[in-house]
Amino acid sequence: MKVLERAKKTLLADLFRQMYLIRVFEEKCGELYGKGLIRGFLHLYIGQEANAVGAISVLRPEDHIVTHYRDHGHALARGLDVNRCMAELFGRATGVSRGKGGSMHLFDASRNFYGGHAIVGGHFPLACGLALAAQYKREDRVVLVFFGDGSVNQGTFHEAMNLASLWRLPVIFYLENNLYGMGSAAGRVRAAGSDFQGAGHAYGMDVVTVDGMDVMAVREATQAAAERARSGKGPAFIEAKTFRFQGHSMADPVKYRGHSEVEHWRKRDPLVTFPRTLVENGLVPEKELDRIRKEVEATIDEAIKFAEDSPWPGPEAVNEDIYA
Amino acid sequence: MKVLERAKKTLLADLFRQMYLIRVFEEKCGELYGKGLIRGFLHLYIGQEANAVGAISVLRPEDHIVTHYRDHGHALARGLDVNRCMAELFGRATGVSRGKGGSMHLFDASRNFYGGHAIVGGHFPLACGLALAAQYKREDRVVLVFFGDGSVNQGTFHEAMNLASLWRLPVIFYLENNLYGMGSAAGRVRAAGSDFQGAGHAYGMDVVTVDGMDVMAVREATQAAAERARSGKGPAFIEAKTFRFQGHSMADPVKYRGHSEVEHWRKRDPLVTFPRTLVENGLVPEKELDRIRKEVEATIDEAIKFAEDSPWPGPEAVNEDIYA
Amino acid sequence: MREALQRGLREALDGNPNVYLMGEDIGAYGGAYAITAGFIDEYGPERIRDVPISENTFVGAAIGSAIGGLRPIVEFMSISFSLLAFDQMINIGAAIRYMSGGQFKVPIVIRAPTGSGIQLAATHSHAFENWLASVPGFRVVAPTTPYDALGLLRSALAEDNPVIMAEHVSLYGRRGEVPDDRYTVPIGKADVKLAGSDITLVAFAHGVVTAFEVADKLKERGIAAEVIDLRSLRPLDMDTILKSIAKTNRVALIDDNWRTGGMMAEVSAQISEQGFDLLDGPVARVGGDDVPAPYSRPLEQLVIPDSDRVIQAIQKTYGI
Amino acid sequence: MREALQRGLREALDGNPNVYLMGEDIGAYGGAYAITAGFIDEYGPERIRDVPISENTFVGAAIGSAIGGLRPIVEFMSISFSLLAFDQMINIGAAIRYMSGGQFKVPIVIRAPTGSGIQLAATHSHAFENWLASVPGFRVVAPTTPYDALGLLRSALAEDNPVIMAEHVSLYGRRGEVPDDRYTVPIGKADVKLAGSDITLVAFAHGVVTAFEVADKLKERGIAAEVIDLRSLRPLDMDTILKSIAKTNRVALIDDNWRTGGMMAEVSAQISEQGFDLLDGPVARVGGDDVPAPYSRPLEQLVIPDSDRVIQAIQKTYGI
Ligand SMILES: Cc1ncc(C[n+]2csc(CCOP(=O)(O)OP(=O)(O)O)c2C)c(N)n1
Ligand SMILES: Cc1ncc(C[n+]2csc(CCOP(=O)(O)OP(=O)(O)O)c2C)c(N)n1
Ligand SMILES: [Mg+2]
Ligand SMILES: [Mg+2]
Repeated sequence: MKVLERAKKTLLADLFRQMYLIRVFEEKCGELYGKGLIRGFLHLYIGQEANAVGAISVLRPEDHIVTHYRDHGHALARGLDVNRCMAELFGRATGVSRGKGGSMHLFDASRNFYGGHAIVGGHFPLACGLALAAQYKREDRVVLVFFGDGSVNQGTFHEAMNLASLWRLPVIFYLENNLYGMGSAAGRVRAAGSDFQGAGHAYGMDVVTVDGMDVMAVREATQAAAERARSGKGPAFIEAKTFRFQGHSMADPVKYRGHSEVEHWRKRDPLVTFPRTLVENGLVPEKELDRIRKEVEATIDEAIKFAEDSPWPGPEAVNEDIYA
Repeated sequence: MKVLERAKKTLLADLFRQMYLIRVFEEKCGELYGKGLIRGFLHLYIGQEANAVGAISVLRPEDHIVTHYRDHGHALARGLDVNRCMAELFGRATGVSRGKGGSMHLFDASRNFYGGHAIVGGHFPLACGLALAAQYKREDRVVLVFFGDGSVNQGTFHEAMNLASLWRLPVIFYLENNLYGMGSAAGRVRAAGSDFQGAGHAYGMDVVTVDGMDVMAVREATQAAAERARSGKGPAFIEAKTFRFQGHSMADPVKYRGHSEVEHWRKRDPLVTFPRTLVENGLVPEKELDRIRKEVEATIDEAIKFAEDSPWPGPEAVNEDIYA
Repeated sequence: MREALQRGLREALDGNPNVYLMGEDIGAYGGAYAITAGFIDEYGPERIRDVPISENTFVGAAIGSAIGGLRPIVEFMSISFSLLAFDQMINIGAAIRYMSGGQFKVPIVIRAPTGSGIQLAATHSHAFENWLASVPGFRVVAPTTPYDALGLLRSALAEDNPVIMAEHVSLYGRRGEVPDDRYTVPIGKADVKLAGSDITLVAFAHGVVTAFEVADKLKERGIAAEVIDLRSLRPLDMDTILKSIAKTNRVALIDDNWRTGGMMAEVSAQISEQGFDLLDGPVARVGGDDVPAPYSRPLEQLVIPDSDRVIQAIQKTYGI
Repeated sequence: MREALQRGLREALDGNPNVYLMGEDIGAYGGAYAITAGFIDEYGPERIRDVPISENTFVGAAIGSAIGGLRPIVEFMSISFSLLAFDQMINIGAAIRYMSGGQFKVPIVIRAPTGSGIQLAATHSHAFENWLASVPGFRVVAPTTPYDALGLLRSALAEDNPVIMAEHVSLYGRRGEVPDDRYTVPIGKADVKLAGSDITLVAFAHGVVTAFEVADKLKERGIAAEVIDLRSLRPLDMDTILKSIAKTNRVALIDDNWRTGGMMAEVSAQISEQGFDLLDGPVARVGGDDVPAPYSRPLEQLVIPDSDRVIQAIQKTYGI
């Protein structure tokens, strides 16, 4: 609560706006996938919004962001153009990746947003490399890398943690522990279980655990991590406890977990709890939230229209962008 | 001392014999490499003998052993035929691997000796797989896998530790921490430094540290680890502090470490300390040790002769052993 | 094809207690392409083993267990992820028998969904079975029909060597006759899927579907194409191909994957070595574009060669 | 060749502060093949970066740093270990520019000792540059002479794309003229290393050494061979090859690596596609045996094709 009261009201409203933008974006994506307008693999971020929004909100424009295939939330929180994100999912020429990447591969160099990577664990080295470049050039930037509980079992996690810590690279490792990697509960595929408190031990790194359903808590933890990374003390590791409300991807029948577990987490839906807190504490009036909701919904409708109206990439695009 | 006194004198003499066998074998290999009779990459085990001999001496014949390219010591301690080991290094048809593997790839299925692997970290999965087979078939076997401090930074280490611990596989992870991986001091390439005490933490595994220059201490630690693994409690992890007296391989000019460090460790040479203790405590008389020395030297001379007299593999061998 | 694979896997599990399945989310989730849906309830978690996301190690462990006497069947979620496991597959799976002078057997089947066409973009669409087919120690098969999938799987399970089975993602839903008996399809035998006398079309997996479209279109113009399905990429059955070319004197090779350095480069080279005099003109090789797979549907469709592209190549080469 | 590489690396380090070297034991140890011996004293540990044994991640981090604005030169100890890093190399290094619609550049040079001949057996002797040469997004070079090594390295460092430089281990000690000026050798141009009119020999790296032996032996019999060194495996310079064949009407391809699916399969396929009418007979392709590399010296020597084997193939194919 203290944190909340200290925050500017416009900031609070904006955090809500961003989370709601992601939520509606994702819900629409689900529908559009059903209609065949979005194809390939589609992974929705519904339930995890507080992580992307909270963590990215404390970064500076010059900081770098790297994430995995469940990337819409991170992209939108980073301020990537909503129209062009939607157009990318449609595979249109106006998409952020010119239609070549699709849902799993959103990129925007102008926002220092380095993707969108679909090989689990494959983006850890990239995060280290970007941080190395910043360190080498004595630039004051940090790299924020998002990853899932399942990716911790990949060898690159170990290798990258070691490298980042050894070289004191300015990386914030942000684990979105949503308790499942596809159908595998974290504790079924990880010897030390679903709690990642000890996952940094072998690299001399402490793990800070945070409530990933609480956008303000996420902000605080990320702020501290960024300060640590910026000050040359080396990487930081945050484990956020969160949950995806829907299946892993649109192909997932979600047979591996029970209704009650989902219900339990839905009670903590940041899109329910955060606006409620704002209203109950008189920080942002319901009317203002409603105005934001309408605005966001219009934005998304417009994005869909933009995407639909956008041209397909022409045949010449096939052979472009291979070599610089 | 207590351990020593409880041990049978024939056992003590035999431990000495084995260590001395490895020492002389390795010294001769160094010479033969200089003469071009052994080629490729050659990694000597000199200084580390107490590890192979101590650890393997407590195993049962049905247990499995997997190791890396610095494998002569493990092979000889496992009782592989000395003649055929030497012949392998010469590339002869009589070699344990028919001359196809060379120094880095010694194998003997009849002794459950599964190599000899030259990709650093590449043998961890194999160890897990052999253990899985034993567990699946409800066989009472354990797998002992030797590896170096450098290999701990490889992703497969992390992946295999997790898998072994998750599935409670009967594996003994035996780390020969000789403080260097080629020219890299362990602490220069590992964030947590040259002490591996915490390396098992993230997998729920304790690390037992042992003096790798003391064959009796190695025996005790490995015995305990084997009991743990056999009892279904899952893998065990031993870190042995040890040292290679010579370069990484025959190509190594050893410019990365000082003379004094080597001298410090040479004082703890198991081929000096162990026989001294045996004699001083009246456990094995010097005369008996001398007899063993002569016998071993004759064995090695014979092995060299055997190798030299052995035929080269015939051209038909090229296309054999590819498919079963 | 899905049902045929399921039948083969069930047979294997039922017939040999040392057979087990291993892969990411093949248990409760049922597998990325639902090949093992329901298996966990029938066979339990010890035989339908979910693994952590650790490709190099789980495949390596499966190989190790094969060396230790089990008969694993491993599933990759995508052959793209096999890149992470190339070390274990090639340096141990394919080489340990040789390096040890023949002391070990590696009876493992590695199944890998492969290929493009469902808009998964550059990291999930490429086919690497041609690379694996150049590795001595492996056998590599790539079925097109449910019949072949089951028959080849049975043969793979009778082998004491590592067999890679590349399963094209766009063929899982494909239907076809599968007899009730325990037939097998030998590894190393190509199949004449359509007889013809004017031109030989060589393809595998999804390329065979394209080849049939080509044959249909050629037929309209009175040209009888013979369609050969390689089925086995290693060993390659050049005899069947050469016999066909001896008859047709023309050949077109079709492959969805990157054209440069693709499977058909080897087939083309062997044809010109062994069948130079049989040919009326050069080998017409049609491959996918040499680009990372794009997501966008029209682009992806441009990259994968279709029947028109093959027909153009045939016209250009042979003037028919 | 070692000195030429050293000179190129020093130039790069001296000329651009964003150039740094990264690899296992390239610092205090001096590199597995002593290419960077002494560099650490000159340039310090920030620019001569030793890394932990973590191939996938250190190569991936180098790629990331290139995307982030540096110009890394990475050294593998052996191209065999690159198998561990294929994921990063292919799925990010070669693909990120395309996947992102052209937003990023990846200016990285990856140097990898390759090939057999020094008895390192199956896990350290194979050449995978042909696989990498089939990946769009990469450029792949393979120098034979010190002159080419330096010239190609300079060109690689002027590229904003990932360039793989495959360095054959048996060539490091090779000597040759290297002028003092800042010449470059363009990537994508083959080199006629010996002019001749009767037969074209196409090879790269150690195969060129064999080709010269072949040419010598043919000369004794009055046959003038033209030796073409590919130098660049991607892009391939077919023009130079075809121009030569137009003159000689005969061609033999020489490669040390596994014959099946090797680099020369592609060259052969392209020759028959583009030069079918130029040839008096089939392409004579000579490759290494399709076996995991054996340690034993006589076996290893049997596996690597020597000049006699090439001459036999030429005789068999062309009767000369
Ligand atoms: C190397 C690799 N292996 C497997 C996959 C298939 N796959 C995609 S996402 C996923 C689960 C990842 O789970 P987690 O890291 O927890 O992230 P989440 O999806 O929960 O956000 C798997 C197995 C992949 N894309 N890459
Ligand atoms: C994947 C891989 N990377 C690099 C090498 C080269 N190499 C061989 S041994 C070695 C050092 C390993 O050190 P350590 O694990 O400590 O074992 P030690 O040699 O000290 O016994 C290196 C880098 C290799 N063989 N495999
Ligand atoms: Mg997860
Ligand atoms: Mg060591």
